[in-house]
Amino acid sequence: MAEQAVAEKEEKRRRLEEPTPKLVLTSSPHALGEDSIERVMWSVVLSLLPATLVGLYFFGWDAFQVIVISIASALGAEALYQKISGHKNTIKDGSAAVTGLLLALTLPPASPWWLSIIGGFFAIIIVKQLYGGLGYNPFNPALMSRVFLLIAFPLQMTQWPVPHPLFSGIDARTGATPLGELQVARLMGKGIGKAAELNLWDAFIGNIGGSIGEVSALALLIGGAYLLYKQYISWHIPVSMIGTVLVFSGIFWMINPEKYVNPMFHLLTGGLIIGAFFMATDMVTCPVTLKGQLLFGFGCGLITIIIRMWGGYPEGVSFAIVLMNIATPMIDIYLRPTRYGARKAEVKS
Amino acid sequence: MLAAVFTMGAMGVVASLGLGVAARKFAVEIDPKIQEIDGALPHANCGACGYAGCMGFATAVAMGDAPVSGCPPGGATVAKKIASIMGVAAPEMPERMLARVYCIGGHNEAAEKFEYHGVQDCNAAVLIAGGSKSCVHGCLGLASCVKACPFDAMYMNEDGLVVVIDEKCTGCGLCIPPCPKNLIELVPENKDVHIFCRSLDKGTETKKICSVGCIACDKCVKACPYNAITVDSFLARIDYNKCTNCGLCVPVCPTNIISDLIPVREVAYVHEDCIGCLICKKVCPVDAIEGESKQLHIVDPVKCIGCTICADKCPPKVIEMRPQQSRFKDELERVMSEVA
Amino acid sequence: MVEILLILVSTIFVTNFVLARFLGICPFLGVSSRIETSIGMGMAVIFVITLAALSAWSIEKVILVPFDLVYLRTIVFILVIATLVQFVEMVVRKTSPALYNALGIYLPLITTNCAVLGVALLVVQKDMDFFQTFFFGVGASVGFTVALLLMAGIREQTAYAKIPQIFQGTPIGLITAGLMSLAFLGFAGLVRM
Amino acid sequence: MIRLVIILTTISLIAAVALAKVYDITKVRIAEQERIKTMNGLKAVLPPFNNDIDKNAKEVVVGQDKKGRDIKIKFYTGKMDEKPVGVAFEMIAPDGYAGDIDILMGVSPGGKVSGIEIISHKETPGLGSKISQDKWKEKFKGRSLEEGSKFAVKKDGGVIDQFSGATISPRAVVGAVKKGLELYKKEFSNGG
Amino acid sequence: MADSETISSDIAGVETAPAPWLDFKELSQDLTRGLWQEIPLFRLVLGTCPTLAVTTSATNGVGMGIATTFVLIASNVMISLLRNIIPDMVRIPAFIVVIASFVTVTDLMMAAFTPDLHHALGIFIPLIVVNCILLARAEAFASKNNSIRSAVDGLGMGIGFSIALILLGTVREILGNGTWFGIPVLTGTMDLFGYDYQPLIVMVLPPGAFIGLGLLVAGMNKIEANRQKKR
Amino acid sequence: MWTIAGEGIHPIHEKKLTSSIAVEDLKLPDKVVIPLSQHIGAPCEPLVKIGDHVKKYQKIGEPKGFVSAPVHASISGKVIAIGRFSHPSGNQSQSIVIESDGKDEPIDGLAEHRDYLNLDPKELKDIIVNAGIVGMGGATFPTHVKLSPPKEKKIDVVILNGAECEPYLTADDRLMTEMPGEVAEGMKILMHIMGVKEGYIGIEDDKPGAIEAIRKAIAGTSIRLITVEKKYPQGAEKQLIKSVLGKEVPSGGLPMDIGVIVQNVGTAVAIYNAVRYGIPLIERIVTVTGHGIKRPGNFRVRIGTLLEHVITECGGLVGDPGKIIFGGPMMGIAQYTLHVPVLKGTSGVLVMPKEEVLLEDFRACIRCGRCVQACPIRLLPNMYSVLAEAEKPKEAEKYYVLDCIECGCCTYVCPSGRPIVHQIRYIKAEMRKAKNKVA
Ligand SMILES: Cc1cc2nc3c(=O)[nH]c(=O)nc-3n(C[C@H](O)[C@H](O)[C@H](O)COP(=O)(O)O)c2cc1C
Ligand SMILES: Cc1cc2nc3c(=O)[nH]c(=O)nc-3n(C[C@H](O)[C@H](O)[C@H](O)COP(=O)(O)O)c2cc1C
Ligand SMILES: Cc1cc2nc3c(=O)[nH]c(=O)nc-3n(C[C@H](O)[C@H](O)[C@H](O)COP(=O)(O)O)c2cc1C
Ligand SMILES: Cc1cc2nc3c(=O)[nH]c(=O)nc-3n(C[C@H](O)[C@H](O)[C@H](O)CO)c2cc1C
Ligand code: SF4
Ligand code: SF4
Ligand code: SF4
Ligand code: SF4
Ligand code: FES
Repeated sequence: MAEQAVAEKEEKRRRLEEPTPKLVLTSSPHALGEDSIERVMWSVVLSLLPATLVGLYFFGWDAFQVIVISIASALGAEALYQKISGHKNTIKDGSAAVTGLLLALTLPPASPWWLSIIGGFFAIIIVKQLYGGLGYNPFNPALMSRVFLLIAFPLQMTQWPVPHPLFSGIDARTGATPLGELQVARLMGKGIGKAAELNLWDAFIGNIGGSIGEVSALALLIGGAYLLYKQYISWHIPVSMIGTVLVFSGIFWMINPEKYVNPMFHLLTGGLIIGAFFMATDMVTCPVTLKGQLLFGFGCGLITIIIRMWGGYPEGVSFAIVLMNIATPMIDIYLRPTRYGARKAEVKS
Repeated sequence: MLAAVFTMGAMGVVASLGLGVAARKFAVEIDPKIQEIDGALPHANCGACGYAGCMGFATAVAMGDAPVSGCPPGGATVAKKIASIMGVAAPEMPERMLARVYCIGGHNEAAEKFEYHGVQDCNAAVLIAGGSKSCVHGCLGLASCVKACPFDAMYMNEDGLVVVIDEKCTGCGLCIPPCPKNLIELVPENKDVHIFCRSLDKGTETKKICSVGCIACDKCVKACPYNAITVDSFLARIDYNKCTNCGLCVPVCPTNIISDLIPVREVAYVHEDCIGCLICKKVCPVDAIEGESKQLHIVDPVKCIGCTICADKCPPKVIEMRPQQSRFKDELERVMSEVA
Repeated sequence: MVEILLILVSTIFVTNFVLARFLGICPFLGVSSRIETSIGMGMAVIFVITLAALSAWSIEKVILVPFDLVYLRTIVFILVIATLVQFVEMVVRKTSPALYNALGIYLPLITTNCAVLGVALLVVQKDMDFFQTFFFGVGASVGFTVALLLMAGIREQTAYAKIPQIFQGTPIGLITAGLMSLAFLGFAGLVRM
Repeated sequence: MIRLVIILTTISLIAAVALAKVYDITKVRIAEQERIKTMNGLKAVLPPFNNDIDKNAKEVVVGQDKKGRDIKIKFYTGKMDEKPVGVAFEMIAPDGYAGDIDILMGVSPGGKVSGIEIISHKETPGLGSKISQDKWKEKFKGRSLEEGSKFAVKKDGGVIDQFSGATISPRAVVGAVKKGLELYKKEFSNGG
Repeated sequence: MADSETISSDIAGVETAPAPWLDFKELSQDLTRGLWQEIPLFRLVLGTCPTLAVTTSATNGVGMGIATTFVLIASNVMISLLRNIIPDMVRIPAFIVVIASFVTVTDLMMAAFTPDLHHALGIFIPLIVVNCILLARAEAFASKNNSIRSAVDGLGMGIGFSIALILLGTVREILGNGTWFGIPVLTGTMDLFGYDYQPLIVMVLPPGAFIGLGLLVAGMNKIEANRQKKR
Repeated sequence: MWTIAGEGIHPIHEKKLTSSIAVEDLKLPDKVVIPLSQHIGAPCEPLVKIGDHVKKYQKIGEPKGFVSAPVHASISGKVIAIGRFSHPSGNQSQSIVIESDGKDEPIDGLAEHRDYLNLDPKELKDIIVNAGIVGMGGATFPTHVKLSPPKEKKIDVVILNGAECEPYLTADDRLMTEMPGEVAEGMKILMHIMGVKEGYIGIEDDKPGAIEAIRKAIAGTSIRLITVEKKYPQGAEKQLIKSVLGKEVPSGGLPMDIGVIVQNVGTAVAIYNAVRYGIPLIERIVTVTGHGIKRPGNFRVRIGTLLEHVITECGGLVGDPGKIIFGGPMMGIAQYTLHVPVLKGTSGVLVMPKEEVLLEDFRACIRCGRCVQACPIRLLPNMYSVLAEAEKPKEAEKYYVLDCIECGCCTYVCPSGRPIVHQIRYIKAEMRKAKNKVA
């Protein structure tokens, strides 16, 4: 008994005299990956740089103004909201910057400054923060805001300057986007009109009319490839979305090339590529499972092509994506991965 | 005009006949009392009644399955209302109960044994080496109970301790199950003396890790005139059935963990018809009573700690507990009457 | 065939009853917090609206127009609908208790759902034929159900979101509906009618 | 049970009688309102007239729709002191941006447009919807088929303004008006 | 707790003691209940469809508000007069017949005297029948109270509903059209920046209706929260 | 490539710190604290009293019940205390403290068996029970229990788990490299006990040394070597079975439901030692590693050696320690005191310096789905995380939270830094609580 007392005393003396340094305790795992929201978001900004630069090259000062104001207003809206509501300021995490940049890239190059400001505020405050901020918004802020602007200010949202390479001395003239021309021809019952004359190479490098960031397929593919390489997006959505558009437009084109344009036209004009790589892939608003993402991409592609071929708008990418955003929770609920061991258990019981 | 009258007449006949038949054939009795009772309930949907939501309780009462006084948050007022709806006599309400949290070792009193990071919830924290509080029995301060309280009757203070707001607490007991350390109990509202510790560690052990832990010194046991305190597994506990709120144990506790929640105690006052039996003088633990045999005894209000022992023991029951404020008025009265 | 498709696409997507025509908003906001209940409500609505549209159409053609009683439309239709709903409730209860358990609680809600009367009034206003009426009724109610289900999905997800206090409940529901209807505008022009 | 039936039926009957009365009272006024509306439109597209224009309107079958039903157009002839001042009729432009555009147009005896009114349209608010602006409709006054290619939107080399970002709607209106003039020519080749 | 108590017993509108025929305090309560405590739409979220559909302009809001108020008062009075005659089983159909009659009267009257408004409100006039407020008031109030109180209740609720309609109509018309009751109010506001006012066309479209009402209800919640805090 | 079912992850590797360091014996401690509970199941009853003198290998704790295993003295000396002492699980546990007499004197009469493969399986199992052998892969499930499946479950495959997928740890690697023969013999005993013909050893392809050694040792036997992809959690029982056999253990079931038993390679060696030489389990190989320790390495450590002694013998700490972990960084348990003993299941001691311990607050789930893709059970960790945060643990049951093996992949990949595993544990604890309340 005495010895036990001694041993316990000894133990306690040691505990008191040489207390171990205060250690940190958490649940396992104790090793964590390196990726953070910041890294992901700023990488997206980086990956959009080529498209941004091409936009600046073709649309010059106007585009610059739109981009700067959009980003500033998105960041400003986020900061302002968080200041008023007393939440922690999160503009450093880069998600508002991505929203602002993507919004700018989907706007017409010559849109007035107030359009960018209204767009930034709508995206951040109504579509994102009212739902609780990053991660909780059911809809893609940049795209929802673009749709909002398109419907609120159809005039300003449908003025397309002809691309005029920087330092080329050519002045900005108003023109039309290839998809816009296609729609006019369609509505006037003239089949595909001049759309067949589109120079695919121009469309590939970005020498066509359109929103600041959507014109250059090349630049967008470079950025998309970077995101795929970094695994910030997976191939499922871009592939299924673009694939669906190509397949459907291909079928109709083969049936009647007089009435329907060829799939390459659909691929290289409008916002399909930027949408498929940068917007449908917005993780917050797309399904979390890969199966779900395939379905999501398919839906986006299908709606896009339906609107382009028969709808009231020349371009359907933004509507398609926000429409599929609506369905995302349902997809998540009904398309779950088959968990390990589930199938056999079901067979047995 | 005729066509209109005819059409509408036919519609009326068809509709009323159809519905009349339907209503008669498929009548479902819905007790209107349910609605009424439901209306009288506080609608916290807390579940303290043991039913699924207030509506469930209302149905049960109407069916006679639940007592009219079954809603703890509603208390006596609601019970009375329900009783009148049900046409029964207002019930005897059980004593009002309040939640008491038995730990006062906050950040300043009890050290942390490690730096905890993770989910900020007591039940999550307790999974990591039992929580970072050095005392394994102590409050983790992550407010699981606070979150569970549907009446906002609790909050965490800066010291990381739970405070119950007596006015708001309804005694629903919903804060009890979430506490991983079992620190919360419902205690009758009129019990005011509590030992705020639940440490089962040996006294010496406790002393090292917490400055406000029970060290099982037995002093309170000795001080209690009603044998209401016992020490078991190195912890003193009060038997509330025996405790009279006398408060004698409060000052003797060396670690100051016995609290007296009465803000200002009443003091004893001996009425004129005192028979001078000397008993009160004998029982007073602080010798606050003066008096000779067969003569009027006088309480020294300054010394009196309001323990009520004398009042209890006085054979003719002539000792009254009076609020302190009126003390001087009484003195004055007495002086005046003497002068007169 | 094409006409059926056009009616369906138009009523479900282009002029969705809830999101573009503003009919049936109360149950849309009220019953959309859980997917399960939305499904029940949707089924009940599909059933009742289709039936109501057909009965309204018949009454219009057989009684109101021949006897020049068009001004009694509102009162007659609503009486028919109210009776119909109760009658359906009765029949369902009698024939299929299981179905009754699934749909029963939603039936009374439908009487005061303006989508039902709305469909009835629209089919006669637009002078549809029987065939069109049927598909219009089906399309309108399926459109309602689709909107309701999608809304329920979003609501189940945003139930865990940190929505600012003053926006919780109805306000965020309305804003979500607004954003949904914004998205649905993408279908505009798909069917030119 | 009987009580039920009687009461509900009575209420229905009272309602029926009351409504029938109200309907009778308002019937005339409602019809009058309809007429005023039509007249307002006619006044806007025709030169001043003083005949009972809607009494002797002439209905002409101009074709059949898909289901084989007749498409009728009502021609209203306005007369000033018994002298014809113009004919008004409705045209539908099927190729609007978002659907049909209903136009009421007036033609003076010389085959010149005396005015147009947009009765209903579905064009985009802020874009195509500008076709309802008075300033724009003014431009149609005096246009005739004789002008040839000048009677077109500016983009197609004509004189009618289009709006930036919206050429389709004006084009549709111009097209319909032109068709209307042809129709007028066919029906009233003798000058009215 | 105290709050919910008063509200719940108010909803029921139960008469406890035989009340005097005219009690002005009670009447003023009946009136104000609809104006704030239970302002339909904002508090109860009933009658949303007409609200959203017709409030493209403030004028429409006024029109719809008056029409609904009229029907509310008239049917409330009628139902409270009939309350003791109507058997329970046909209560709902009987109420509906009464309500529908008044709605039809309104419909015909508007067609005759305010044709433009009638055209603008369109199908939503007959739909007043199913406006949940009407049946709710008939059930909860008129069928249990005398006709004067029912009239006042109908007036209060009607005004409350109208206020909401006009508010929403105002917001939507000003933002979406730059006018208020048809009068331009925002022209020139952006001249400073070299632009004319650009009407926010979505506001008169369905999305604007939903979002506008959502923001209004949130604003209402905010006001209420501040009031609660002060107390 | 043999690989697991779900995506899994490629976490930091960090095995180079110790992978080429041969196992050495740790200096004997002055004192050992031997907890009576070192396994899943009921704790033991002490067989000795304070003041008793005990010898190495002497049984000092007797199991109570079937799912339990005895404990043995790991040094010779005097019992100086029996009481509650800190246990690596974070709680206090009944333990026997032995003060060394410095002689390390074994008991006599250890039963040796040269011809062990001819022994009756029943007899072999008794030897295993008495040697106190429990699973050494971490779960410390009493081995004899695993080897006694109910009759209706016919076992036809034994798999030895040499995957060692945890970052940092190299104990199994060294064990296989240095004593492949023992591993193979242990496997033969296992197969003999279970009466099976199919035997596999699964090793991750980042251990060429071990693969080579084992290949040689099993040449000519019916044991097959399977090289599996280096991917975490390749070593988790269910994942290894999927990699090796392509079969999945039914959800909620055990490997034996599909006729499989998985044992750690260390367990096999312990079995061999017990059967061949009669040596009970009193020591094991521990990888002491991390950037916070002066002299990382693999050590043969006596059970009950205090952490403090281990650290001192490894040259002490470098700088301020941030976390000290028993086990690997993915599944291990962080310790708050140095007065905890090494147990039968302690495969590693990892010391992370303060700088390596990130302590940022976690943020909202951005629904990136990485956790979903990483989860080897293909669950929906994001849902658990969100439900835990919303305090709705009950709803997680619908999403099969109980299937989670707490491997940590989801937490590792989450860019929002969400403590998903912790939240899952919280959910499971709440569910247990609710169940107990009902019961
Ligand atoms: C949202 C949207 C709405 C439009 N609405 C109309 C419209 O109402 N009327 C119209 O003529 N063009 C409308 N357009 C534009 C046509 O698609 C087409 O681009 C335009 O008529 C060509 O005219 P422009 O040659 O003047 O650019 C709209 C375009 C968009 C994107
Ligand atoms: C309660 C319980 C009972 C078990 N029963 C058996 C058994 O009968 N047979 C068996 O082979 N394994 C059994 N196991 C062991 C498991 O299959 C598994 O090997 C053990 O949990 C350790 O696995 P791990 O290290 O992957 O976590 C049991 C485990 C537990 C927790
Ligand atoms: C995520 C996870 C990773 C594991 N990694 C290993 C491992 O690398 N090596 C190993 O032997 N056991 C590992 N285990 C334990 C095994 O699942 C299994 O319990 C063990 O191989 C059974 O052998 P034993 O009973 O001999 O310990 C791991 C378990 C889990 C849940
Ligand atoms: C691959 C990727 C794509 C993104 N796309 C969008 C986008 O289209 N629109 C947007 O507002 N934010 C986008 N974000 C940023 C972020 O997810 C967005 O701000 C959140 O939706 C706001 O909660 C994207 C982020 C990533 C990583
Ligand atoms: S403190 Fe506890 S007992 Fe009191 S109201 Fe809150 S939950 Fe109920
Ligand atoms: S639940 Fe228990 S441990 Fe947690 S704060 Fe409340 S009293 Fe303290
Ligand atoms: S810890 Fe559980 S949920 Fe997370 S990845 Fe591992 S098995 Fe999946
Ligand atoms: S990894 Fe993290 S942020 Fe991504 S879905 Fe999972 S929990 Fe959410
Ligand atoms: S007003 Fe309630 S559903 Fe339309």
